[in-house]
Amino acid sequence: MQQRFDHWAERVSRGLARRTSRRGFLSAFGHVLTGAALLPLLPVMRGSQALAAEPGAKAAAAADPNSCEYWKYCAIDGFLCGCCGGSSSSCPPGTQQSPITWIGTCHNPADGRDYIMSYNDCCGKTSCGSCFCNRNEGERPMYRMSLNNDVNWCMANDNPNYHCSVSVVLGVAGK
Amino acid sequence: MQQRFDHWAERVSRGLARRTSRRGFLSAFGHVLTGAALLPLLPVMRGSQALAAEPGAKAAAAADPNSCEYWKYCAIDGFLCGCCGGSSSSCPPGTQQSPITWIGTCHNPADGRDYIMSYNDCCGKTSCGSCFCNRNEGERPMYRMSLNNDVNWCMANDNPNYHCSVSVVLGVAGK
Amino acid sequence: MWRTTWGACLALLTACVAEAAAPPPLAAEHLTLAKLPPASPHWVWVFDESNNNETDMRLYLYDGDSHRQLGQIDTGFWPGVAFSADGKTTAVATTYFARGSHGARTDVLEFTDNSTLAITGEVILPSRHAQTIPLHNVAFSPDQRLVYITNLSPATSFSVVDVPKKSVVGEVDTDGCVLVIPSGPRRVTSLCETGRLLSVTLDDGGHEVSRKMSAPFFSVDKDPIFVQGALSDSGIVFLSFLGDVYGVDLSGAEPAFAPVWSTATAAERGKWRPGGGQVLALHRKTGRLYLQVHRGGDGSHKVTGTEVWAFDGATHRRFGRWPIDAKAHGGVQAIQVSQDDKPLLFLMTENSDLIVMDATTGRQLYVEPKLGQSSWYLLNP
Amino acid sequence: MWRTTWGACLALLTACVAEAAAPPPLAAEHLTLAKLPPASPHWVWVFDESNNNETDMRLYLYDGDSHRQLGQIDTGFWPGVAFSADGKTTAVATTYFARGSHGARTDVLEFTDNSTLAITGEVILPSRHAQTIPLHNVAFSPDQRLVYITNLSPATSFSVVDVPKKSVVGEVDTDGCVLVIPSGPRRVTSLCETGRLLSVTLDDGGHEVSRKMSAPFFSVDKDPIFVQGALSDSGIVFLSFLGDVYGVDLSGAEPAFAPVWSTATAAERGKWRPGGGQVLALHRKTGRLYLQVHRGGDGSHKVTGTEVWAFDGATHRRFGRWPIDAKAHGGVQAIQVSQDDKPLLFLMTENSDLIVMDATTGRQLYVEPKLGQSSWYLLNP
Repeated sequence: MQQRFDHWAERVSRGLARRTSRRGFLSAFGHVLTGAALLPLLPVMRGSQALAAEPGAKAAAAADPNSCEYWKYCAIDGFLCGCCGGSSSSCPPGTQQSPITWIGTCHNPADGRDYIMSYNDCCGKTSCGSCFCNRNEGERPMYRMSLNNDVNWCMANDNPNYHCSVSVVLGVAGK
Repeated sequence: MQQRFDHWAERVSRGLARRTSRRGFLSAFGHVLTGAALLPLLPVMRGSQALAAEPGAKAAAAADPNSCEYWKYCAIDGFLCGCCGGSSSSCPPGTQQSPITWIGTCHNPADGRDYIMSYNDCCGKTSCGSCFCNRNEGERPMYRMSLNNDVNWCMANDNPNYHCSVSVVLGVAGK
Repeated sequence: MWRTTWGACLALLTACVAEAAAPPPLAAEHLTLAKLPPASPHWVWVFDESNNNETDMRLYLYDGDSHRQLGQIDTGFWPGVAFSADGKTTAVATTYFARGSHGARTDVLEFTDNSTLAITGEVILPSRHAQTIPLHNVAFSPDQRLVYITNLSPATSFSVVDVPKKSVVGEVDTDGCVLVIPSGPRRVTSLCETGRLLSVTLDDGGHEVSRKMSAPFFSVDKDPIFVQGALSDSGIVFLSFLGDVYGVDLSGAEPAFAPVWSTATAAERGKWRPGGGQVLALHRKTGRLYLQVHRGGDGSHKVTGTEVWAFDGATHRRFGRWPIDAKAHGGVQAIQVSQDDKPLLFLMTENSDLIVMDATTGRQLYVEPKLGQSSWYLLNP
Repeated sequence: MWRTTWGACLALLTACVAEAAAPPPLAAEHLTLAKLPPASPHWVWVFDESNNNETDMRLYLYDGDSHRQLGQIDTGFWPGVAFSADGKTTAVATTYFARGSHGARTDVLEFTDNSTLAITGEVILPSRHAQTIPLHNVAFSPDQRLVYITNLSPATSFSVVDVPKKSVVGEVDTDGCVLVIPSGPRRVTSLCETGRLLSVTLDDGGHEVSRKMSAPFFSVDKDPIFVQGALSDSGIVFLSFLGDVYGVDLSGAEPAFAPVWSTATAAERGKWRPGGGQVLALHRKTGRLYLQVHRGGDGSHKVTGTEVWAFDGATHRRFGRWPIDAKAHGGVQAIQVSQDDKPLLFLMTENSDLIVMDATTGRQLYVEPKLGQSSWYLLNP
């Protein structure tokens, strides 16, 4: 997990370094990227825990990657890439992954754990238009940029057009 | 009427002359523009006459310029400009009129006459999106260009983007 | 008797029909370009984010009295929008692609004459304008000479456009803070991750002269405020996730923070919450405040409203609690109020139905169904 | 006994739950780019004309077996679309504006690699490509070296693009005739207002060598044919407003016209009519013909279908008459059939519901609801 997170942070950093001053970069991303030690500061959802307590249909939806109720999508805002030719963690053919993301913490009812998620956008084609999904557990307004899903996270791509969104497990929260 | 039709034909011709060869222009518009004597060759609708025979709601709709059943719209295909800031014969603010058009013949139940209509598009802004209306009385496929409503009649405008459509009375048919 | 009358009627009808067939044919029409009527305070600009076709967002101009769509301004991909103080000009900062959805990116500030809805000019911008909701990301200076445009790359700054010169004259780093709220002739205030306000003063050339950071005025962790504030005559009013009202006076040398008050009673707090995309509207002259609320918990801050609450500006008394037919129209996503003495309240629902209400009584006056694809913001000069 | 068993079950369940809580946490995921599976004859390209947002039209690639959307090609404003004979390349001729909905017009032919859905190149076109329905307005030559693009200004012509050279090498005046139907290695056939076919032969450089006009083969006044024909192995099959079938063999020196036959019985003729946007599909190997029909009169040629009729290619016998639930899905706007030995029939409805049927039996296999905004055409290599 640590390795994966560092890899992600590194990739984000590399992507950003080409485009912005170090100062702007750090202020935009705040403490999130300064180290895994700060991860527990990320919000932990309540909504998804409530969901986990309910049986039956909701539990099934929470396990279906093409359902908006899928546990990994607790703060997603956009078209689910799984309905657009990708999956919950892959971009559709012919699009480009966003190097920068917003992040959140989602509760996985299957193992009872909270996970840190990276919500990447897939970029370079126009809006997919299928499976629109907007959930906001732990989402925060634009002044907390790294927790905000209202901005176009394709913004720094060569082609910043927005196509769809994925939700990638980075690791367990608070470990 | 004759004067008005000549004026229209002249305007169309002027618009076209800037953009195309005389030969292409004549072949595209065929006999329609060669003289008012040929006007009776234009199709006369049956559908609208059937409509005129029915009382009540349909008659009211046939008299309402923001209804798709308005008598003047018998071969229109697009957004009614009356729902977009214009009217049945005026383009919305900030758009440009198409100098070229498709034409048709519509029956006016209020006076029992058939009229030659010019279906102009209003151009230069993106699709209005309100009051979509598609009627095809006397409409013909693309190889009969001047009677076809499937092509973008903003095609020859400086900005050929399509916004909405109007239906302009040119005069009585067959007189 | 009946027979006679009926006979007479029939004769008359026949005569009438014969008469009706007699009038001369309709005159030929002339295709014209419609002119806008004079501007009305009951106009509202409906922002359609064209959710499934995001390169084709637009503003519809709608008249709350005649219930007519008066025209349209095209606004590209995730624009910021501002009106000049005199209401005569709309400025749109947006992104275009050389090949529709792809190809070279061009960011541009476009000016539209609100009396003709024709574009009157443009200024090419640095390709990093903020692509997000269209509120408080572009603003005119009060004298309309400068326009500020929020940048996000994701580094934060704002560009300064000199309107008469039609060029970008400066760019100011906002150190992670966002929004451009005009707070003086040449001052711009932004909202920061720390819960503070950053105010930057410029010279006439658009270059930074000084900056000042305020004290924190809300808790970003415990009860964050929405970025969608309502501009007041002296500053801005923010609303928190739990429904607390934060009035900020920006007219002095430093921001002055009014005492915080709650729109929810103790029993309602945390159970009824504001939510949606554009969460509050302010009638500036009276200070009346309007917001849409729903029953929901943490994480529901974008859930649309099932009721509108209306508050007196001075007493903070709730004078209206107006349920909305969310089943028929979808919940309330955006709220706006006209600024005249007989104000209209505009509600835009999740389904893009525009509800027009009397802002004083809450009486529903009209519903314009399906005005656009996903018309989720309502703008007013 | 029951008690004992239940107690054992409970104990077991508890054990299972304890077990379930024990597994190691999920591994971190890697964000990847999905790859397309190998091409399948059961793929169909769904053209969305994005009726309310016409600058943002697109093609969705859909798999009729897995019922998944596999990807998307963006196609701008009123494109023409063609596939190379080997199915590996999609060519899109379209119009873009420098400012999204306005600004300078650029017409361009874009090539997409159908195995990656990435654009591999473009050729700037004369700014007069035909902005109309996306059928028969762009075509590859059989050897894939040339692409023909219908122009309409409204003068009619077609541009010739040399694919290896990535440039426009010629433009041929078609004298009022429209469509580009490849009818030989270097021959293009167009449909004329007089009810004739114009065939133009080119040299390898894309320049006209000769042209020939056929005899009239249908009555443009009495019973016009739809422009939406179905390509056959030797030519094209057209359908008339009244449902007559006009088979045209384009493989010889001159077009050969098969005897006209009717899809309607004498009793049905004029009462049941084909209609919609894309009115017929042909299974080339068997010659089976499919069309959607509705009850309607003159002027109803764009009314969507409530039934699908299926005909044997040799006997012209109607072997299927399949009602569609037009109330649930809207009427049928477009029809397409896969070209393999177990063909699927695809129907696109007015509401953009995609209905997948067994083309042999008419059995409905699947309905994909609301696939796009106004997905009114179905394309196949």
